[in-house]
Amino acid sequence: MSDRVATLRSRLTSWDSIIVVLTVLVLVVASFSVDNFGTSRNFTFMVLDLLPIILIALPMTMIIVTGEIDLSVASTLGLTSSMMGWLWNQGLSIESIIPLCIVIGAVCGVVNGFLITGLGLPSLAVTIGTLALYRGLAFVVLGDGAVADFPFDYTGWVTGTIGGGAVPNVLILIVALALIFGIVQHATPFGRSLYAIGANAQAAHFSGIRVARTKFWLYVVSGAVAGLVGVLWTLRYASARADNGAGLELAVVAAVLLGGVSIFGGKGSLPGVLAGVVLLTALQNALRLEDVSGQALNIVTGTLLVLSVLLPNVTTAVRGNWQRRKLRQAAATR
Amino acid sequence: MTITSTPTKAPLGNPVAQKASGLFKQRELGIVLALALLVAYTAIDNPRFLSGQSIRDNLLNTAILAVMATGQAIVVITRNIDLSVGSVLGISAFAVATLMSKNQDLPMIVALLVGLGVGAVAGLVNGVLVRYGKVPALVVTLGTLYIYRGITYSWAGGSQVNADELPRHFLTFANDSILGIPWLVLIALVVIAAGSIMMRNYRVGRELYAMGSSPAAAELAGIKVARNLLGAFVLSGALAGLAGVLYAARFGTVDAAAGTGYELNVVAAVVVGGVAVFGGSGTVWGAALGALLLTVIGSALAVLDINQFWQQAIVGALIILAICADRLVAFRIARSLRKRDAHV
Amino acid sequence: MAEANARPEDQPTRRDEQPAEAGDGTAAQPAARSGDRSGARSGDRPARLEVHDVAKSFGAVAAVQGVSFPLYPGEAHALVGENGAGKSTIVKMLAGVHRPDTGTLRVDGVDVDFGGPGDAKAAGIAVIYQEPTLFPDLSVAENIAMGNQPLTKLRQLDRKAMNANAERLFRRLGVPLDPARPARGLSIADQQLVEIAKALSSEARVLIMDEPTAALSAVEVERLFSVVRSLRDEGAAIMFISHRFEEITALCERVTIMRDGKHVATELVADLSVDDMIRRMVGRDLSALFPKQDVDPGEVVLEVEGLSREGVFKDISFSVRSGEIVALAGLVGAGRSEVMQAVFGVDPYDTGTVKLHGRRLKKGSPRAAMAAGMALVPEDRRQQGLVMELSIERNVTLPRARKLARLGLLFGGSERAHAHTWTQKLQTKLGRLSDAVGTLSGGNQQKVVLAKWLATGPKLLIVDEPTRGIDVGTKAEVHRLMSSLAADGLAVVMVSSELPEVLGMADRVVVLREGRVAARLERAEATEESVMYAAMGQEVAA
Amino acid sequence: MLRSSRTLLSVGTAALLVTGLSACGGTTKDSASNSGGGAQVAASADPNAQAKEGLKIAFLPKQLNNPYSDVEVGGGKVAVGELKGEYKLVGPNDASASSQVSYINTLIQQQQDVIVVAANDPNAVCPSLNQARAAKIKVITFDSDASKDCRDAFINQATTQGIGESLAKMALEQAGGAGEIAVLSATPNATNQNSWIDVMKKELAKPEYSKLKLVKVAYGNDDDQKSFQEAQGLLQSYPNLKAIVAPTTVGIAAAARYISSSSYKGKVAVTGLGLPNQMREYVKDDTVKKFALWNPADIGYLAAYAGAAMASGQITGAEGEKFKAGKLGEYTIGAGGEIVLGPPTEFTKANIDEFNF
Repeated sequence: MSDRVATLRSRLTSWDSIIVVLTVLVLVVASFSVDNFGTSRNFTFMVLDLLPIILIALPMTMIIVTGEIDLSVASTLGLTSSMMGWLWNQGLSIESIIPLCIVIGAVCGVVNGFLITGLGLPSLAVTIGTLALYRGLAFVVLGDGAVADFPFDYTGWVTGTIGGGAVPNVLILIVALALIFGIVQHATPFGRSLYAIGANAQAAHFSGIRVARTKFWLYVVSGAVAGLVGVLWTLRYASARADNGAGLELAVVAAVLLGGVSIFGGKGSLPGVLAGVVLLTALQNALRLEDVSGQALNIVTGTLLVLSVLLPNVTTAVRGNWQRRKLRQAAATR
Repeated sequence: MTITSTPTKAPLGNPVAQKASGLFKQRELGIVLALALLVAYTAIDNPRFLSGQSIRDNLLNTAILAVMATGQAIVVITRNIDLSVGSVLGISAFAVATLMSKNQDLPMIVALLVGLGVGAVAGLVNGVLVRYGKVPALVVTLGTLYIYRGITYSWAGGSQVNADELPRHFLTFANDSILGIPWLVLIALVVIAAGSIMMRNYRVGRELYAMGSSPAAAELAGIKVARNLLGAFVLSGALAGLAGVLYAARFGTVDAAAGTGYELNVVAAVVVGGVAVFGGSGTVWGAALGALLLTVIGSALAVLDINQFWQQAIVGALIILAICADRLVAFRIARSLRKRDAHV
Repeated sequence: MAEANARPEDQPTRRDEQPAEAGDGTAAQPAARSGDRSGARSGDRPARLEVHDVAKSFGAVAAVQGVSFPLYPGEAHALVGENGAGKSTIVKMLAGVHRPDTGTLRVDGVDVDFGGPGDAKAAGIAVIYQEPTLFPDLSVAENIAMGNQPLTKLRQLDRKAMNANAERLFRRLGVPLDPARPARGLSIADQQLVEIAKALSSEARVLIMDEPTAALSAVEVERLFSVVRSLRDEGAAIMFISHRFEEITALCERVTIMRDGKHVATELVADLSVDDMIRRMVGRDLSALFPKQDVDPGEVVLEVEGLSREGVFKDISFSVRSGEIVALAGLVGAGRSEVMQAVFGVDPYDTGTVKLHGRRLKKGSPRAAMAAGMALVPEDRRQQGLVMELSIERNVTLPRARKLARLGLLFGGSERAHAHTWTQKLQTKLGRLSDAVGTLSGGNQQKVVLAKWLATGPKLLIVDEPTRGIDVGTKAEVHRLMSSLAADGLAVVMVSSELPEVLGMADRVVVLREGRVAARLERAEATEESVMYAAMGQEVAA
Repeated sequence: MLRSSRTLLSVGTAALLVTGLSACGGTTKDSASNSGGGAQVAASADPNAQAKEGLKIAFLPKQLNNPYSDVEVGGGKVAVGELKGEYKLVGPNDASASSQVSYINTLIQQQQDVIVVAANDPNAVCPSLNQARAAKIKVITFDSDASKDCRDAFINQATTQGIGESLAKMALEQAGGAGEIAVLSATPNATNQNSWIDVMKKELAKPEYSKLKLVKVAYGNDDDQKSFQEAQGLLQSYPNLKAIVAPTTVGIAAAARYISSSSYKGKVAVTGLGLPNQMREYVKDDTVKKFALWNPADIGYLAAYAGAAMASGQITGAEGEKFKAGKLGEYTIGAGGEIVLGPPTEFTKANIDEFNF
């Protein structure tokens, strides 16, 4: 019984629950104090704004939990967007382009995965390399041009809502994918193995977990999701461009870390990450409605990011100090 | 029980081990070679690529990147990373440009010192958060990348400092030469040389390598890890600040977006230059060579009339090639050492 | 080495006549006595280093409470205790890594407060840690010189002097290492030797060695001891921590015994038998240490034929039957662990076959080995056996997660029940199953590793150094467990560096030397001499 | 492992979900009818309607901190003041269409009356602009147009023809009547620049330009540093170059800065479109003899008046409608909702000090 209480308490004071509470708080406060924040139209806008970050964050969370990183996602997005435009110009049907683009994203992931697990190169360096490479290829494919004449059936679906109501179409996609990734990460043997790999890859290997192969597939999935987001991005803005999504990788990593995932691997939860993404998007949205300049958003994002790791560390340190002082006092009076 | 035995290991001064340490040096040689090939090819296509003006332009373009790469290399060698350098460049460039436009008579040295100072403070914040906040460097500097940029934007509030607002001597500094070497290049050379010597021949440099090679062992060895780490971040910040001054002098027009995205170029230069992202190995002058190689590729593409869109892709491929090469070298060393130790 | 069970109980057992607080008494008495024994060596000189009533807690756990003892110049002082007794915490306080919560440390009679390892070093304290602490990217010579590098006039490094210094130290230790080579890739034994050279180079006045011999061969241990003795004779104070009692008797004059973070006694080594020491460490009497029961071996479970890996081992063949314990003996670096890791599939091999129950196993796949009924309790518990940050239950269920899943999904309940069953079976002492496994003591961690693998229901159990670094009490439990598992028909392969363990537990011994099988000995043939003879390939001098 | 392939599968399924949304297989570029664009309610104009006060007019330039657009919106602010409206300026830090969309969405939520926008991508902002128009917000584009079907009017700084001709004329003058010239443009896709360069090429084909040879069109991406390096590259590749024509303010400043600090000063002329404040230094040190530009402040000013007129119901954006734009006088809406500001001004050493923008 006391076991449960202690577990519960440690769970409630962990950063990923704090972030969930913080997110709910921001949503509630903003709904009451910011004009036009709580409207259904604004809800749609917010969902559309967080769509790319939240989808890419799903596999990114898994990758960071295994102690690796994928900085090439935004460039993969750009490359698929470029390819989508190019293929469309070649006269392919949109129905074949979309799966093809997801495959292209997956291929980008295969390259990352091979370099990292096959050759054993550090993922940070590899994905900085492919970040430049994929973005470069995107420009090679489409130059600085844009392809815009995608069919309205598709572009309209991405920006539209279910039956013209308040629920955006893409929300179904977000919920479905988040559920799948959440279950895989938190309630399957595969998910368990991710944490073991992140905390101690050698011990995981000795326990029969196929470390390299697991990581390889994570990169493939990450690439495929980035490809899917590339398609959605292109359709949302009705514009295939090589520079689509530039810089998004930092926003995704920031959101994942803000959600309480340790950059060293082995720690973190998907609900925390989802809350992190929502918190960032909601804050930006609310501040923008309040006419706070975009510049201030930078400061808020950065500060939250640093605090997400700093605060838990500081509380542990303070608690330790307090305990030690108590011990000293006890020793002195003895 | 006492057992007598004669050692069966190889004698001292084993040639394989010497060859292994020789392999370390080949890394920088590889970049020099790649650079030479690239320059030769481009020059054959267009001899003007080797003209004085062209060489000068390439060196000037490298200078800013190389100064930042020096600081970054030192931070990366300690098994950390500083992603905030682009934003530090921005804040320093804007601060110095604003200062100089308001005080036309301030000498250049003041501008340089202010830039160094602004950067050092920014670096100190990073260092303190990493060391005393126990926050990983990647997270801290990703955060301060946003924060410093945000501060610059808020401060600038959309304004811009134009070339005509800046004092003459400030702008000409970028192009003036001493003994035929532009000031900018000279400053970069001094920074690289000082960094290289410090890292190679001074105790503190070796301690920085030790910290990156094994952080836990460094603590146990009694190395002043906190002081050194703060020092490395302050240095990286200060050099990014210095780069900000050089940027302002060279480009004349400074807005709040100056240096956006530079961090990736700097990290790329360092990685291409052979500094391992997990610390402990690589050299400052290797990183500087990396910066030179990246810059020359850019200008060679323009001269060779290759679609400029290929540039980024080539840089990306080069980074991957560089780390693959490092891996290969490390693998070879490991194998030669294992063979040497093997009893079979 | 075999004293543990061979020595008759000729010494009367002393109860803990001196409680922990009596620090002054313990300090004065042995000092006087050792003065009697060795003339001017310690005499009435003040203690070089004194630990006075120190305490240290981590969270709610009190690691060390009220411990006091002095170290005199010119003496070698052993510190013994079970794992978790607080020895390493004492070492870390002396090294300046931890600061005592209460109590004081004194150097030459003056209170000191170490702010970090640098301060301890400056006070002349050098420490050789249990786990090597080298910088893999730096050269061996730089590793040795780190912290007090020789400098030129311009305050630059003097690399020549540095290399010369390293070479001088290696000559003194009698090891042929190239000072210019990088530390990366050194064998554990060589790393330990570099550590020792490092400590020697600082010309420390206090040398603390935390299990420095764990990875060394007998020759290297003897060399180390002769160097340490000469340091001691030059007036340094030596503190020596080891689980090998024969080394303590060979090197040390006095011994301090700790139990559960408390000081038990400080005595002359000559006054205590090994059994006395063990009894005081454990606080109770122990039954026989190595209780392998005789079992009639069944059918062949594991067959290894012609296994080779370039540069590591060559042409290894042996087989194991059910109910049998086969020991792989040999010196450190002979390739024993490497062979078993290749058998389990963690490492690759070049040629040869591994068969389990007559079926050939896929190369390099631990998963295939597990599916066929193999389990490996690895040598390095912290790096290979456990994921320290994960909870006890997650560690226990790690290799079994797939089996525990329903429709591919895992829910907490089945994992918890499973983990509960197995930790109970092995009598693991733990707080909550959701605690990180790193919070357990070494012995209990080893039980978690055993639980994790026994839960998979193996037919063949490979144990690599099953009792390394765990306390005497748990050691006996582990041995009893292995014996009863074999009696139930399990085939066991045991890699061990402890000869008594090998001789006591094994039905057959396979001795490896330099990556090849040097001898195959039946239980009756296996003696200390025959095993060492095969392992060394040399004449054995008694 | 198995699990991750399943994940892959589910991702694939999700993709198919998207695919399956259009039951009719095979929508291609050719078959797609460009049905985008919100149906705008046809309204009739009342030229005599009362000009409303207190109109909320928001400016959304390509990005903040761009000196050129700063001047443009500055003119807008003056006009909004004259109109007694509420002026607002928002914008992204990067010139990307996606960040602009977020700002448009915010402006819709804030119920502005007029959005004056310089589109970063003619199509990407369209859905949002149409949502704005559906919410009865008037959309005026300036500087860089959005698709015709998602804005009400476009303020054109000058006619394409006029600028192209002017560029060709200045190039001839500066090159001394003969020799190689090169163009340093913005991005290869910049609509404005490309149409000017097209006109310029047509002009160059005429007999009076026969001695001029356009050797290269380089792109500096409207990035200061990139433009600077492209200028370097041009001179290395074409040592006989007589003039660089940069039809973009960033490009001309960067090219002038490079030339003025290099050994090419005095040998290679720089001309094109630039801001007097940025170019003053190079005009005075004789790197640049002559360049041109319209007054950007007037663009913002005109846009604000056009928006106000539309929000007051005086105009709808149909061709031929007339409205008054304060100090600039009366304007007539041209074909496709375009409103042309007027001819560009040429700047030389003699007159440059009269301008401050």
